[in-house]
Amino acid sequence: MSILQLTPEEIAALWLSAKVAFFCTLLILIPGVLLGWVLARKRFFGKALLDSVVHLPLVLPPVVPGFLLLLLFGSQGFLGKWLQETFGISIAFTWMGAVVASAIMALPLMVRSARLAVSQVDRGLELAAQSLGAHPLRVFFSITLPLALPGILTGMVLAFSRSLGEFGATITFVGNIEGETRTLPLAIYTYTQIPGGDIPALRLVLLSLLLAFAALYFSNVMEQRALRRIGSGDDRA
Amino acid sequence: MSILQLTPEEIAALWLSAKVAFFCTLLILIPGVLLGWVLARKRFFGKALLDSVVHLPLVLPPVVPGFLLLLLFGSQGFLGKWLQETFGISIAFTWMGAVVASAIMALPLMVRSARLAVSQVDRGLELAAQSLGAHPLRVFFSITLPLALPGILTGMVLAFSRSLGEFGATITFVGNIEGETRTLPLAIYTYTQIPGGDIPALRLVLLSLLLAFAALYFSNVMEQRALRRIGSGDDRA
Amino acid sequence: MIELDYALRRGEFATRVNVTLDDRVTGVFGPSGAGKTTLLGTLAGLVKPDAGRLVLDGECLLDTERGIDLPLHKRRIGMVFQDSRLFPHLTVSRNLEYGYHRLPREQRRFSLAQIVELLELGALLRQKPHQLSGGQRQRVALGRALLSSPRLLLLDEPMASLDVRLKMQILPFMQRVRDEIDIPMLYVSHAIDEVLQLTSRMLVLEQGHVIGYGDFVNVMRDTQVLALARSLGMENVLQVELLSHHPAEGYSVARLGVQSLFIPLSAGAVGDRITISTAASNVALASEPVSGISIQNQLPGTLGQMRQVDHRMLVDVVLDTHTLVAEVSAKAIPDLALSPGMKVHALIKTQALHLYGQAL
Amino acid sequence: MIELDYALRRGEFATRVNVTLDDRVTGVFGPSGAGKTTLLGTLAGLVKPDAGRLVLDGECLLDTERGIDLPLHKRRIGMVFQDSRLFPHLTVSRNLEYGYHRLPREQRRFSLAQIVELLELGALLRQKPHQLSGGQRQRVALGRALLSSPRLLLLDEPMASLDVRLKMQILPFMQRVRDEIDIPMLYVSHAIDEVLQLTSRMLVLEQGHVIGYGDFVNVMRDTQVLALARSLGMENVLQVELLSHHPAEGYSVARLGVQSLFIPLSAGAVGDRITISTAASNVALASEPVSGISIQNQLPGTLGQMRQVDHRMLVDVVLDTHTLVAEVSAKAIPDLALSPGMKVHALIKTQALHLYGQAL
Amino acid sequence: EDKVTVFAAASLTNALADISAAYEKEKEAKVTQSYAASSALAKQIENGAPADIFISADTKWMDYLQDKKRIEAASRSNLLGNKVVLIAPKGRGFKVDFNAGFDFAKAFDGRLCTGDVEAVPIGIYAKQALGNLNWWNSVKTRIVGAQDVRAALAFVARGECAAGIVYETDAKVSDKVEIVGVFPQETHTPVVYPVARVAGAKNADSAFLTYLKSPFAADIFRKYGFTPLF
Ligand SMILES: Nc1ncnc2c1ncn2[C@@H]1O[C@H](COP(=O)(O)OP(=O)(O)OP(=O)(O)O)[C@@H](O)[C@H]1O
Ligand SMILES: Nc1ncnc2c1ncn2[C@@H]1O[C@H](COP(=O)(O)OP(=O)(O)OP(=O)(O)O)[C@@H](O)[C@H]1O
Ligand code: MOO
Ligand SMILES: [Mg+2]
Ligand SMILES: [Mg+2]
Repeated sequence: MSILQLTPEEIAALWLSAKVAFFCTLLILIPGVLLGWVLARKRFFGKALLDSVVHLPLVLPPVVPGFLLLLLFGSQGFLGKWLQETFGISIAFTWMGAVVASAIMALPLMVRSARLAVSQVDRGLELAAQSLGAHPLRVFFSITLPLALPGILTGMVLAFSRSLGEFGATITFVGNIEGETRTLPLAIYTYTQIPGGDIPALRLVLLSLLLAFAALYFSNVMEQRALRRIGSGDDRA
Repeated sequence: MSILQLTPEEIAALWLSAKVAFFCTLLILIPGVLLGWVLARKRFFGKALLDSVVHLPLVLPPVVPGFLLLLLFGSQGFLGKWLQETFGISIAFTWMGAVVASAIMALPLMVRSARLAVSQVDRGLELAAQSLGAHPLRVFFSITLPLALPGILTGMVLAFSRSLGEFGATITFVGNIEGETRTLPLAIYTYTQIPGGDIPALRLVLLSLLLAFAALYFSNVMEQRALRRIGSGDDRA
Repeated sequence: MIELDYALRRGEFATRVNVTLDDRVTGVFGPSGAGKTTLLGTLAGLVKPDAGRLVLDGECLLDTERGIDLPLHKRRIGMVFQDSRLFPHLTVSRNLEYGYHRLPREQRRFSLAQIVELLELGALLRQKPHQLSGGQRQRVALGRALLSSPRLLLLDEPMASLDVRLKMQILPFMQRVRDEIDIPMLYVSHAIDEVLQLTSRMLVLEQGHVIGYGDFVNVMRDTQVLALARSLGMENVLQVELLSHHPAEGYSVARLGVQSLFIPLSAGAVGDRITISTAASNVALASEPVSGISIQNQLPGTLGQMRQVDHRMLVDVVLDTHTLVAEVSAKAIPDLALSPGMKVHALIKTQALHLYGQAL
Repeated sequence: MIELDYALRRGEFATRVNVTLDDRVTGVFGPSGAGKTTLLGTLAGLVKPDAGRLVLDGECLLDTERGIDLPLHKRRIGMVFQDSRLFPHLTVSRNLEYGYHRLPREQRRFSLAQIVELLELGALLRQKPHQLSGGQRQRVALGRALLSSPRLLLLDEPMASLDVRLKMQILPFMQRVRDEIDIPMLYVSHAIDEVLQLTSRMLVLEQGHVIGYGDFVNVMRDTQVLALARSLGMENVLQVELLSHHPAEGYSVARLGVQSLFIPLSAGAVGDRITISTAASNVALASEPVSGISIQNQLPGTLGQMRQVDHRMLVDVVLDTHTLVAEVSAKAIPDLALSPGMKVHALIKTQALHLYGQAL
Repeated sequence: EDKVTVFAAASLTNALADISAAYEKEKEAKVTQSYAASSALAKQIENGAPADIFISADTKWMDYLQDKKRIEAASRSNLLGNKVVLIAPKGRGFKVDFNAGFDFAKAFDGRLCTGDVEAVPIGIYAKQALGNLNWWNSVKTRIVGAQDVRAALAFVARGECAAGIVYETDAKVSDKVEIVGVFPQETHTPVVYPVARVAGAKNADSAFLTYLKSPFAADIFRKYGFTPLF
């Protein structure tokens, strides 16, 4: 099974991908759910615009958001300068930059899922909770959020998966630096550029799949649990 | 506003992108909804595997699915040969191939959304419909499907958007042929490959956005209508 | 005929039912959580018992041993749910038509117009379920189930949230369904008198078990069942035979044992046996026959057992074939010198007798 | 005091309510679709009227003109919904605690244990709502609302799907809530006698409009309202004053005008005015006082109007201060030679009188 | 009507587009062009892409197809050459001596951008050159690989990288970078763009291939900074 014998570089890529995807999911969880909730429940001026902006990364070829991130977070960029001056950190060319790149690409998936889930939560229950004296904030955390959980999980799965597969924005924003930003897709890309790189590429593809399956399995278990909590499991009644 | 003055090639790319995204959405609508439904409602051997396979295109760098499509649908490929012999058509290097490429990339988004939507349809209503003598197939079309509509629309928006932004799989599978497979993302890429291409690239980015916004607007109108139909609009009660 | 034989355990709740229902209409009673909805659900196929066998008119619907499990939509069992379950995306009229317009013409037992008129749904036809009030929703659900012309109709507290006027209007229709169209029904309701308008046959459940099945009068003999009935003011439930009708004067005469009884005008045929009831509080006692009084029924009998229940004094009046329960004030006992064995007359106003099991 | 003044149009349905409720407990009646749920929803803040003003105990909850609209969670108005609305992801005990455990200790009016015991929820605490029967769900909803200790409690047919035993158990508790804790309530129910156990004050709605508000007795004078009441067997609703109690014998004596009336033992204090009712079918007529009979109340009066309603003969008996309605059989009229102006005695059994507005 | 399909490395986009336009006018023929990474194009041709002519950005992918007998070996020739240059953001140039003794690592602060050194042609040339100059070990941890040469150029133009290694053609057209120096020819294998006819090409006519080697085409290639090798 020498095809499964991993080189240290490949192990590093695997580990990096897992780390990036994990933090990407974590990073967009809260803003994603909040945006989803706002879009599902609120009416305000500029809602259509916000909705559109959220979808941007999905609509554009990944290189474009990657390039925009470079403009923003680069050493000359507005946010990049601010981060550098305030915290002394620079995320360009670091794994944190890879997290940001895939987070931007995955955000629309998270927001859309959360929005769908929230919009299907029974308003009547939220109102009932409020009539029991619960502040809307508490209602959100104690009623809306738990009931929207299956959808939020879906969003997280999509985000995690997208992050695992993200290539264009990442390489454009943070480059392809071994051990720092060379995630599995970048490593796979590298192999595909070399004649005869098919076999090692295939090995990395399998590795990606393994990681994705693990995440999927975990999320399915969580989802079943969430559905069972609200009593809409596989029961016949 | 000479920046908005489009060349005939750019108009062709715009039109092609719209066409590809439209047919991509159309192509995966039925399989996407069916897969979503199966994953939400059925229990069977191999469900976990199917679930994973559906997510593959999301997890892999787009070049990989593109390359696999090339292997399958190329003139040497299994499906390519079959199509050629049976129908005398070849989809590789045609706009139909671009549709297939972005369909594969968008499928997981469609399936996940549909799955989430179906799993939130009240089983009780489906059972009530059956008790009125409706065959499960009729129940699916008359009850499950309309109630899952907001989620299916979400899936369609995500699919359409993803198709508009799809680059890696498309260029790998069907190349970058003007008027045939050069969609907006590919045209943008082409501009980034040449000196001084930034301004026209930006123009195409804006064009992409316009197309995406139109699609989003349309879908939002549809979604509001669907939600109003089932009485969970923005009403306070 | 419905053969029910199933066992089911769900968490803390375990139910084991084995009974054969041989009536066109059966009332199902029992306290909250007794397993009534579960019983209906099992029949309809919504709930799958752990083990069991269900046979409806000779056709086996379910047999876990033989691996038979007829799918819901082939059972043709209509159900009106406690929580109406209207289709939220369809208008009222589409909801009503759902089980109807695919039905072969010869299987249709009502016309849409008929149901709409009867349930006063005309003004609601274009509404969506979320625009309906609770009572309106339940009426639509009832109409929808009826229009699907099932071979068995299961009703789960269908009128709990209807106002009295509507109840009064719908009940006769349910009676018509029972009499004319001959759809067998299982009717769950906490309002015994509501059910008694449809049938005197009932099934009483408690904690998942059948504690009584049969004619109301007989079922009521059971002490467990009686306790429930007492709290409903149904102490006296009698089967009588119609002797004559006097429409002009608005009464009928019925035979109770060897005695004649004036009852409100009945629609039954002479010779029919019908069920009547009255609360113990409607039965007065007199030591002698009383004249110059509007109370028509003065039945001679003997005082039987006397007992105090809470604050109430209940005394049995033993007639030749039946026993009546009268409630008297404690004060009346010394006043009338009541004691067991004493000869008394039981006085019951014609209007205080309720007739069941017939059209209003 | 609750000032309600609002107008609202929803599709075909238009409602316009302008009434000030000055009672601790008010019953809300009306046929299906009259706007009862809408009224409660408006108060709680679930429904936003097109225009209006709502004032609760001096605090303005809503004033569309002045742009005031107190958010739901600040209104502190508890509601028990027709469709229970339990939180599906929380266990029964978490549902109960939802409005409770965040409440400042001094605002808590019940303990969790108290409510659990009273509503018999002990065995259900760890269940999820989807595992409950319809009646169980409604009990939890009731407990949840009570535990949030609101300053106004809105009840929308809270007991429609409860069995009689539970109703009987819960009603006294509702009475305690009313008496001891002094939570004002609006109570929607189709069962008038259920409501009358809590209050004799009521608001009657029809097609979105208030057709009656005030004491049940007065409201009943309205012909529209009367029609509804009649169908409920509530023809006689009387206010009486308690004169004495005789616990050993199980009765009390009350004053009706200048006459004394034996009624079932009341928990009220001597001097209290309480409401009692009885159906016309419970009132018998005699030309002379009758002795040797268990009927304690024999009220002298004069025959008034006589009329036929459907198959029923209703006759007025004019007492010195009140008028009773008696139902007699058509046959009794020639038998007793009944005619207006004739002196008669109205006979009512002690046990046939229902007491309202007090603990059982 | 004549039809010819050209698959060419993406960096040739402008030049080939101009030449094709002229050819179309002159010969009343149709030139279909597809621009992508050489790797993608080679794989597509391997899988039966309807290409007549393939222009690769390096020899490796042309060799790959030749091994697979997917090109007509006889028709293969080196079409263009290019130079590998060291660049810096405009105004931040530094002095370099292209010999092994020079301490390249100290010559600049920050990162060195180029194409991916394993996969992207420019990156491979860069690695060779750095290796031959004995600079590789001291800077390899500071190298940022980009998806392609244009992306590497962008990194330098934005000032994210203090230095970059790109083709001369790219460096010349950006006014945000300056050329610090040209890597000596002997430090890397020559940069050549080989061209060949695809095996079994439907369009047997080599008119377009001939046209590509015409003086007119040479002028256009030169205009975009390439060195015609014919
Ligand atoms: N969202 C809505 N849109 C349109 N009409 C509505 C809406 N909600 C309620 N209605 C209508 O408002 C009227 C009053 O409804 P409401 O729920 O207040 O009645 P109700 O008195 O509580 O009746 P019930 O006793 O049957 O519960 C009904 O005719 C109903 O059809
Ligand atoms: N999915 C479930 N899981 C566990 N227990 C359940 C489930 N569904 C119902 N039960 C329990 O089964 C018992 C019977 O429920 P059922 O709905 O049949 O009662 P019911 O007789 O219809 O009562 P009600 O009159 O209150 O509607 C209840 O104790 C309930 O708690
Ligand atoms: O579509 Mo991409 O640019 O290969 O991630
Ligand atoms: Mg039930
Ligand atoms: Mg209501």
